Amino acid sequence: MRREIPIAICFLFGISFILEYFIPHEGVLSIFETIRQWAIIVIAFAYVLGIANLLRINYHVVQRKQRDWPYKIILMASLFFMITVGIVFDILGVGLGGIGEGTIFGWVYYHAQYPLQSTMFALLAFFIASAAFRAFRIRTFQASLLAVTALFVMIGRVPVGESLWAGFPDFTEWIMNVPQLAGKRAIMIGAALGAISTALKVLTGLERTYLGGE
Amino acid sequence: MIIFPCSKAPRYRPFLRVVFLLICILLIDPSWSLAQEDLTESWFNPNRVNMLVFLVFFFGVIIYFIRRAKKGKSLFIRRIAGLDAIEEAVGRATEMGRPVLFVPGIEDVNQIQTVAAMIILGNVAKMVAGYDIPLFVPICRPFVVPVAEERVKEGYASAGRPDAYNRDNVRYISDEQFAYAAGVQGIMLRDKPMANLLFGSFFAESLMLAETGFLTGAIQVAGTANIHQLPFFVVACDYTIIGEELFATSAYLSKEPKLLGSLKGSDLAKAVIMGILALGAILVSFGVIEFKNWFFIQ
Amino acid sequence: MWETIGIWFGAFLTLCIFSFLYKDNPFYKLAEHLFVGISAGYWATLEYHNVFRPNLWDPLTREGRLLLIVPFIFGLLLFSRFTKKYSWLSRWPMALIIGIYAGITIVGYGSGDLILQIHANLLPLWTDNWLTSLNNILLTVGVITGLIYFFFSKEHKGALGAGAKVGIWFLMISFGASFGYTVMSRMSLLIGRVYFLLGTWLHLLE
Amino acid sequence: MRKFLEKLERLDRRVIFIFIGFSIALPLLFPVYTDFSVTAPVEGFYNAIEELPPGSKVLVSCDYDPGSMPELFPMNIAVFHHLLSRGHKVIMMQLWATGTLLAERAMTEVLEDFPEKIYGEDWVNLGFKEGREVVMVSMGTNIPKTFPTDSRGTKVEEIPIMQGVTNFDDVALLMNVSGGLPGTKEWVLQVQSRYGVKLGSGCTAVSAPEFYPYIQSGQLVGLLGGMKGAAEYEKLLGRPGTAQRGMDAQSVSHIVVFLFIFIGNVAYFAVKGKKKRLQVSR
Repeated sequence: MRREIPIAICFLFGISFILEYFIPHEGVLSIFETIRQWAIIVIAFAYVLGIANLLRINYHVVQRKQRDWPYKIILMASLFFMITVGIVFDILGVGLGGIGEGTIFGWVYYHAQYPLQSTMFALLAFFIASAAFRAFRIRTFQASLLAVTALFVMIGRVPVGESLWAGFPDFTEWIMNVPQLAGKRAIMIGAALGAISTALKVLTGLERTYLGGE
Repeated sequence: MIIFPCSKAPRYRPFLRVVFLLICILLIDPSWSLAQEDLTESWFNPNRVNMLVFLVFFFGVIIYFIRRAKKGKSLFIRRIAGLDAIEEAVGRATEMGRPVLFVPGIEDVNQIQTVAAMIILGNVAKMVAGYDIPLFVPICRPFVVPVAEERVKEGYASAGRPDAYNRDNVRYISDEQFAYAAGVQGIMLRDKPMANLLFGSFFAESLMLAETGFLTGAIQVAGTANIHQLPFFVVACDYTIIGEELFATSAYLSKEPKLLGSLKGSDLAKAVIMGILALGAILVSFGVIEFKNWFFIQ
Repeated sequence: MWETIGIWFGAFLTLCIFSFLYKDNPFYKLAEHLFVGISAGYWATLEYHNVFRPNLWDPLTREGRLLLIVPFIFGLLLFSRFTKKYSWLSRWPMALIIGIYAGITIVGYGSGDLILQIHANLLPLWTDNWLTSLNNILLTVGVITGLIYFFFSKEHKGALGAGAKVGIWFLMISFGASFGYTVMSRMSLLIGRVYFLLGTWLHLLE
Repeated sequence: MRKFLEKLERLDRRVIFIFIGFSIALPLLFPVYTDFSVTAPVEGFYNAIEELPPGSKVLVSCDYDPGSMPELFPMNIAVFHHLLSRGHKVIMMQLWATGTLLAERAMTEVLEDFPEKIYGEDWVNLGFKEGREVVMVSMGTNIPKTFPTDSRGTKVEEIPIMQGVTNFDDVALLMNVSGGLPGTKEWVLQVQSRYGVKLGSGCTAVSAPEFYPYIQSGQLVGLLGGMKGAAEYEKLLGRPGTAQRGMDAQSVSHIVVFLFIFIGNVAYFAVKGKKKRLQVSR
């Protein structure tokens, strides 16, 4: 019982999205439309669950005074701060509450979240350069194919490549449009088959790891 | 029975109840009414018959192969060359008496790549068990820890050395991507493992790990289905298992019907697709385009 | 005034993150945790304003669309996993989400990544233009041999082995292109940050 | 020499970091503005907008966040500018929660050039919606039900621009600014191949190679790949922005990485003898 119902739910909702593709009947479509509206709501709750989980894990760390616990307090405080200025202030009608430009929420986004996140990703520029210098080794024929393509693309896609050789952009586009594309398409077809077979096993209940242990 | 996994009639009851409930609810909702204008009466979209044919065929072969595998019929899968690479790397570590490091990616335990990594981990544990060298398994997601522990324990036991299992070697490092990468890099630099095996779902940390491993002179074998990370593994590792090969490896090792069946099903589909591509290209070259047009979806 | 304070604050946080390049340190940790907290809070707030209110609460309470109670309950059931006794109930909404994504995957990948890709790859092998012919031959050979590499039911020997070998060449070229583009992407991200530090913060760029 | 090369191989990564920092900062400080040409996928993107009759409704889904902003924000601005300057109507939406304010800011910047454009008539922001692909397919049957209100809380039925917009048949073009998942791939699979909408994509350079098959198959009308794609688009529009400004730094940093790979390999093969590597053939 505890296993069958979830499997039935999984099957029903999943199959509805497949049937919807084949059946253009308006009446049927409006049933599916309702299901989609539901899905959006449940999925939104799933994200809230993720945030609740984050809080729970960090609360435990603080409670047990595990490694880096003071930082976890900062994490939770900033989370609550955003919710307070974004939701609570909005409900209470406090000035500068709510979301959007010109609110406290917006200010924190532009001047904290935005620099933080974009800098986190900018770190990767340094790491990729270091890896290029210290670990990019052309040891086999296959690696040399990879390397030569990478170098052509890297130089051919930037303005300096074009000033070295006027045909560079066209040549790079050819690499991208022919040999590169063939490789990507083979991977794409293989991956699509894999994804569909996994999804099929989930729908039919052959694959139930998502149910977890009893 | 094929579609629905409950075998005895009473077991259908909860399912039917849910269906009944859904229908009832749909009928009372005010936003939903049958009296909508512009009723498209058709019950099937004929433009999509190619999709239907494909799905029916593909579902059929997968179910067929899974059932065959369940019945114990042997399904041939070629040995993936990557397994030899793993064996050789572990062998080298045992010769030198240096540790083996296994990194199972940074995704959670319910992700298919992590599952494949766990199967390979069990196999590696079996190889390592006979020699007194440590097998380090640093982990990014808490829920992966018990599964990894179980796998390593099983591997040691099946090699007849349950005593060699050391619980401290399977450790949780951090949920944060870069903090995890830094932790694994620490192990690489401190404990100097001779074989680094990186299997699972990797993201931006892949190149950090592969680079550090390269510098410590370890033999590295990697495998991931995250295509965007493969270039970094190919250049910095000694051998790379590419994309689907990861799943084929886990199916080969585990012999589990579910995995074997869908792999064989996909293989058959691939063979058909290759045939279509070759035949279609020739037909189109001769000016016959009806065949090609059949693969268009409107 | 607040704008200026904001820019200085942003610059401070930027430098905190960059300090990781020297080594892991408390400033980096502070910034990292701040980032996780703020983005989770941001996310939660948006779910409230953009989904919970317009798609659930307002239609339910103001328009009387009672049917929406169903997804509401399903959503709440997710939280049952925080209890020991009722955690099994959270499988229902999980099953719903997973089922939907499975259905969507089957249709989307089947049409967009399989059938339409096959359709696009059925190309004439000889045409009036030699370059087009060459390209079409390369595309056909590349995709077929690439698929051979991912074919596991036969040993890669003889013709199949040769095919797989050619296939891996195409795959490697494809990885090379990805490598080049990834370098491009990462450098752009750094350009963005340096632009902020030198331009917006220090006013060194005209 | 050998010793030097060995040392080079063991170079502290922080030295490499400094090199990269300078290779970006110096060209930004002293730009030379190297010229470049426009590639076919960018032209396709540009033409798709040009060919529309004025007053067409275009849906722009801005699915990115600050993590890929340097590449995508200039594109976002350019797309809005292009659409408004051609007299089209912009319906914007987001599938990434943490990027909502960026899309809004892009529009604010563009509106400085078009003070006459009115919210609700010339453009509207439907805001963020959770559910990734589900939102996409849901819009396929009913946009007003998926987005009952805009980002400001106004009911969609009361917004002039949204009159007569029920599903994808009612928009002339779909433009996606894509930072990852969900993004262009999902739009192609769930919307383009299902409803046959014309779709253009501006994406990060990381994902651009993956989308080339979609251009060849006609599933995408055009593609802006990374900051270079954005710069080419800015050039076509004749409106230089931050992407074009960054191109010199992009050139120099690529040359530096090229040299790194070259020197690294020279050093490696010069001192290779002592390292024994794995020998497994595929």
